[in-house]
Amino acid sequence: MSILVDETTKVIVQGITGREGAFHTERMLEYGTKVVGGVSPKKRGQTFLGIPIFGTVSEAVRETGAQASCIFVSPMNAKDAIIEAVDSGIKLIVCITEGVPIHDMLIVKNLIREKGVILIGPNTPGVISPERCKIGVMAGHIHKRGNVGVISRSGTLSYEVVSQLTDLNIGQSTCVGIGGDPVVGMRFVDVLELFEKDGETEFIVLIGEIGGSMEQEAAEFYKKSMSKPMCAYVAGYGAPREKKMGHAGAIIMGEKESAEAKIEALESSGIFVVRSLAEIGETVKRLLYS
Amino acid sequence: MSILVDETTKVIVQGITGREGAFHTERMLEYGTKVVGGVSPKKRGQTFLGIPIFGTVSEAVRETGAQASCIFVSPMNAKDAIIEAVDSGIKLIVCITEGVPIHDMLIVKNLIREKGVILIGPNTPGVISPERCKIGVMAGHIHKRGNVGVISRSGTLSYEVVSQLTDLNIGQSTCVGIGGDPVVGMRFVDVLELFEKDGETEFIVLIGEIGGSMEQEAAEFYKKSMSKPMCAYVAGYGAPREKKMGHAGAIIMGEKESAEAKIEALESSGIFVVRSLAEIGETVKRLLYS
Amino acid sequence: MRIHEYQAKKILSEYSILVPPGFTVLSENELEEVANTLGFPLVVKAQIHGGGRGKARGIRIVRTIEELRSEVRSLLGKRLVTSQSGEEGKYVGKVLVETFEEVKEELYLAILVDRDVEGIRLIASKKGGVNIEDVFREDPSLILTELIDPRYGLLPYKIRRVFFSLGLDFALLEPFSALCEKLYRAFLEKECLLCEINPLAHVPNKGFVAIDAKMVIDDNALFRHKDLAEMYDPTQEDSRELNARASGINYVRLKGNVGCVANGAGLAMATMDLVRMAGKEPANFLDVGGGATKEMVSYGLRLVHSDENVKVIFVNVFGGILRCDTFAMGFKDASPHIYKPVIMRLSGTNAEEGLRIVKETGSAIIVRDLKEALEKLKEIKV
Amino acid sequence: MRIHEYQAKKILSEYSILVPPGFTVLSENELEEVANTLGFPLVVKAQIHGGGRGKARGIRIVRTIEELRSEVRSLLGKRLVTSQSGEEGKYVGKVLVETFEEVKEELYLAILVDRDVEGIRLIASKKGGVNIEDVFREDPSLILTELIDPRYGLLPYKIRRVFFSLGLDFALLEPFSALCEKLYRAFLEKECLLCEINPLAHVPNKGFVAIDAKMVIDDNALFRHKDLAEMYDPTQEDSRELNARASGINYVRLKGNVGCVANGAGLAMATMDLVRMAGKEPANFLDVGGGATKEMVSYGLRLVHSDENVKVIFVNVFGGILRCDTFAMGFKDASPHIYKPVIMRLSGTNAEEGLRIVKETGSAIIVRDLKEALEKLKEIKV
Repeated sequence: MSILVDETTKVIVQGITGREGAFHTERMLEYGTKVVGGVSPKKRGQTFLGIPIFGTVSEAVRETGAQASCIFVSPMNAKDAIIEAVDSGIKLIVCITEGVPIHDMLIVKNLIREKGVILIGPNTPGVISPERCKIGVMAGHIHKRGNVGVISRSGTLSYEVVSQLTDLNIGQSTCVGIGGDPVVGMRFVDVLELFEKDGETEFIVLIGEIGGSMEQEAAEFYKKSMSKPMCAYVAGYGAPREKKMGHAGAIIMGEKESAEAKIEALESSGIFVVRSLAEIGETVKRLLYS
Repeated sequence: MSILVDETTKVIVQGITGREGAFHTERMLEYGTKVVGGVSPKKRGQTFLGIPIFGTVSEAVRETGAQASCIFVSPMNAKDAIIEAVDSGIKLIVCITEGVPIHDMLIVKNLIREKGVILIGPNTPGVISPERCKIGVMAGHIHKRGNVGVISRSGTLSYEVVSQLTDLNIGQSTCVGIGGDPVVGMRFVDVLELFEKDGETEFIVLIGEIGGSMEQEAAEFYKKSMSKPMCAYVAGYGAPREKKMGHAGAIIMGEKESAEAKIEALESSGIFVVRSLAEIGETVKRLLYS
Repeated sequence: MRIHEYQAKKILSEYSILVPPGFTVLSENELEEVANTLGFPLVVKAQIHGGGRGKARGIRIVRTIEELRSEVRSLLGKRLVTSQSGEEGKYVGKVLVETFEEVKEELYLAILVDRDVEGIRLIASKKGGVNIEDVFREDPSLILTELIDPRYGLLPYKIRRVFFSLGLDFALLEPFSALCEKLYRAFLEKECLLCEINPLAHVPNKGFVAIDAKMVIDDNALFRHKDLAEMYDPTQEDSRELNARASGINYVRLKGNVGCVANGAGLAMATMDLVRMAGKEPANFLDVGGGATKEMVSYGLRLVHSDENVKVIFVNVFGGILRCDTFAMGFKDASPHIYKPVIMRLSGTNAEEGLRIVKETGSAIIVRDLKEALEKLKEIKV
Repeated sequence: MRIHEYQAKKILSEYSILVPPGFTVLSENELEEVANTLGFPLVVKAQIHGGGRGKARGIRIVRTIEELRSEVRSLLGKRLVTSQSGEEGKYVGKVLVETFEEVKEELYLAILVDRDVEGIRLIASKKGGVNIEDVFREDPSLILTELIDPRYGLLPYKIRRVFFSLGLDFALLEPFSALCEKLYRAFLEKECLLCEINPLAHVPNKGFVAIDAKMVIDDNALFRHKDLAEMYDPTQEDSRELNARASGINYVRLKGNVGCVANGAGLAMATMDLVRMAGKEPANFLDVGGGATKEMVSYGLRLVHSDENVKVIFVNVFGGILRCDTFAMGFKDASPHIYKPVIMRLSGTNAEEGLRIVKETGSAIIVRDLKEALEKLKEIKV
């Protein structure tokens, strides 16, 4: 097992003919992901790398039986693309697009909640169950199949962590980038819930950062509802207030949004917090085999 | 038992100080309904017939523990009043108001579905479980406690039918006026589902009319999911097309919306359809004791 | 509330949907100027509520000023009988004179409130220009629909779904989407029950043009649309129905000769049903309403009585909020004017007192219950 | 994106929310006319991004033309240092001169995107005129909030809930509701993250007046708001940060002396953390981005290098979409200009090739991994 995606997951790509969409569709296929169709209104009826291109998601779902979609459309079209996916019966949506307006996401988030669909992102590298399925833009080869679940708000940080794990011969069950925006689909707790239930996942690494309070939420959830060992890292210690640190969501708007406050919350829930990025791999190794 | 309301139901009245609201609050209290509070922003803090008046529904719910609300506000305020009730934790809303704009109701209906709250109406006489609780404007004294469930789109027609039943000493478990508008909260099927499950209800009378296709829906549901005996009456046989017959919802916009089409659907589902209003009481008596 | 084609087109124009250039004409004097401004060929369209104008010669193409004059003259101020107008026809108070657009393909586009699904529906068909219900009967696959959740609005993908099934050239996606969005905005902001463009044409070098337009507005929403309420045209309705409504009474005139009077819309319909059960035809639907005063009752009775077709009146009242004694007082007030036979059933609140008052007038055949009413209705010769 | 008070007030005015009459002044020449038009007393307000103006004498009441002149002169074209501006202060390019409103009670009203609940929040308090976070810390009961679901909008009952808790006179419910509805419309249509009126005053015979206003607009939404995008004021930002952004690089200047260069926002933050772990202070946050070219890399390195505070540069790159060899080429391009020590960690895609290129330049202390980087950072004297 793994969470969210596995070797049976059939995926379509919305925006398959754009630069990013085309490039990463090829990478996903190389990795073995079952990309069964693409959506691009303009190139409806054509094929791309042998994959049929449809004009609408509903058509794609009808013809291919896809359950998941990977979205590469422009920020102004992301809301429409996500809602189209929901409305067409897609159950897992991964939205790679960066720069989606937050008011659009507020609407989308309500729909997602109402319909019980899973959305990962936007502004995410995606999700990967190593050696089985990759939906997103992360480098596949740094991952290795195993028993550690990884959740992160940051793409590069998760690559860094995964790479440390793989170098130590520690594989991953599933790695989920929840996205760097203030409002995203799955939050930490949603992923934690799945990892807790997953038979394959034995240990969890959570990579947080400044901004919002998802880490506190995760800490609370961990204390109340989780039994698996877990460690965390929070980026942005000592970062200044009201300054956006790259990610739209990485901005400290109040005391509780600082890395310090988050680390305190995580530690007080019994989660081991790694202070140095250099030591995450080794920490996992130590905790996993102790 | 009964459905929807019983002697324990605590009710607030939204718009308690209006002419209609005040008059019917008094009637409900006389009937024994537990009216525990009223809402009227203007008269916040005052009392009416010994009942406290609140400025908001949330305040009223907090102070009285009410689960149900009876709405008498003006058509332009009905949407706000219904959503306020939902948002304040009210589980059963009876909206008496006639003339609510349909676009408002489309929004409300989506909310109701999303939140799983029960709405009766608008443009309804309300709901009554005889000798236990009455939320609405029907004359209480024509009702009698018993085992027949009554559902109707029309107020006066349900009074007529109930009165025929009571005259024949046949009591009612609960009588529900679902309202005469094109878009209403509970539809026939929603009420039928409750009657089917209700231990007290042994027989059901459904009173339909021209317009829409709720009767067809009910017929289908009856065939698939119901076991209790039932008879029906459909008003407006031979009515002209595209002419509104009093109720905003009583207008034939296509073949299937005619009384003829509805009667055919009901009969083909095995429901006895009474053609003459004069014979409903006797028909129920005959079927109930056969 | 129905509005006229020219009114609907004016609203569509406000949302920058293209309509053929044209003028609403109230008298022949304006025709020369209109013709000079627009040029020929022109189309003359009688402005009445309800369809079927084409076959009834309510829409005519003209190529000369003489033709224009004579066609306008033959319509303006007359009553036009169509398949939907009733035999008395509809009064033509205005004609719309428009540039005649030569179109190859006629499409259909509408947005409406669908009460069965309790939502908003976008409907399109490549088979426009005809009655959409006929198209649906003949080949439902020609009709494409999408449900719109008003909380999320009309999203682009819904339009694409419809568009692809229409089989239009891809280059038209953008203008078609823009058109749908404008129509949806009009539909929403004007609180319509129906916004229909039929036929819709794509005219090269112009774009999509609404050749004909129909709008139905929610009566219940008119309180917040003064501008729309002013579009109401009383000439398009039966004057009796109009007067009744002004008095707070729901009245619909029918073709039979048994006048009906009841309280409550449901009971009023059931009253008509009883008349039919007795083998007779109701002359009307009449609901005096739950909150009727004796004045309203009296007015309602006289209104029904005044219908020359009416031979007998069947009164069916179940007293509730309108008490039987109040009704009886209204009947008493009206009774000096009533000479046609009245079969009266009075039940419910204060029935005894009501019956006493009615008996005093001596103007009614009182029946105990609906069964007896039915018998009397069967007996009576009309 | 922050906008100035005068810009926010202009937007509020468009939604017919009252603001004090006033003029934005760019030079002293305009003052006499402004004073003649408005009359005294007036208030002079420095237009800078960020709060704390009051205590920093950025807001001054004046009663004569001489006072007005001297106060404007002392602000215009200067840099104002406030508790939030940083020590270098913020440039005052414009001052707002407004009628001074004598108000008894200062309220607080705001609508914002609340990311924790992923919704929109209406916030009101009878304790306005001060920092709302302080109010919250001292007595949270003074702050009233309601969540707004954008699918259903700001409904009247939500406003009533807030209103009753404010303890205002009932007669103010209607104007307060109207104000909230206008503010919500502005918030929604301008796609704000925050619309704040603080203080909000109720002025008899006028109504509710926005004495001060703050608006933050979603950067990601600016593509559909050209008018708002034009309100951007580059003078309010660090010029280095600005230039970096123009080159597609995320750069935030900090106070330390270890320059940081990384790819990816998360890794850039973590890189700063490592510097702190080593007992040093980062001089900046810098993310060259995932899709960086060698030109961008070169630019980023030179940018960090040009900061006079920077004594050493720590490069931390994990190659992915940005490959290590591309990064190294950028480093090579920049290396002739770089004389400060560079600690470099290069991992991930094409690391070997990248390291080879970097080694050739001879301008970097290459570390194998983050651990070694940490050690080197600890060792180095800055």
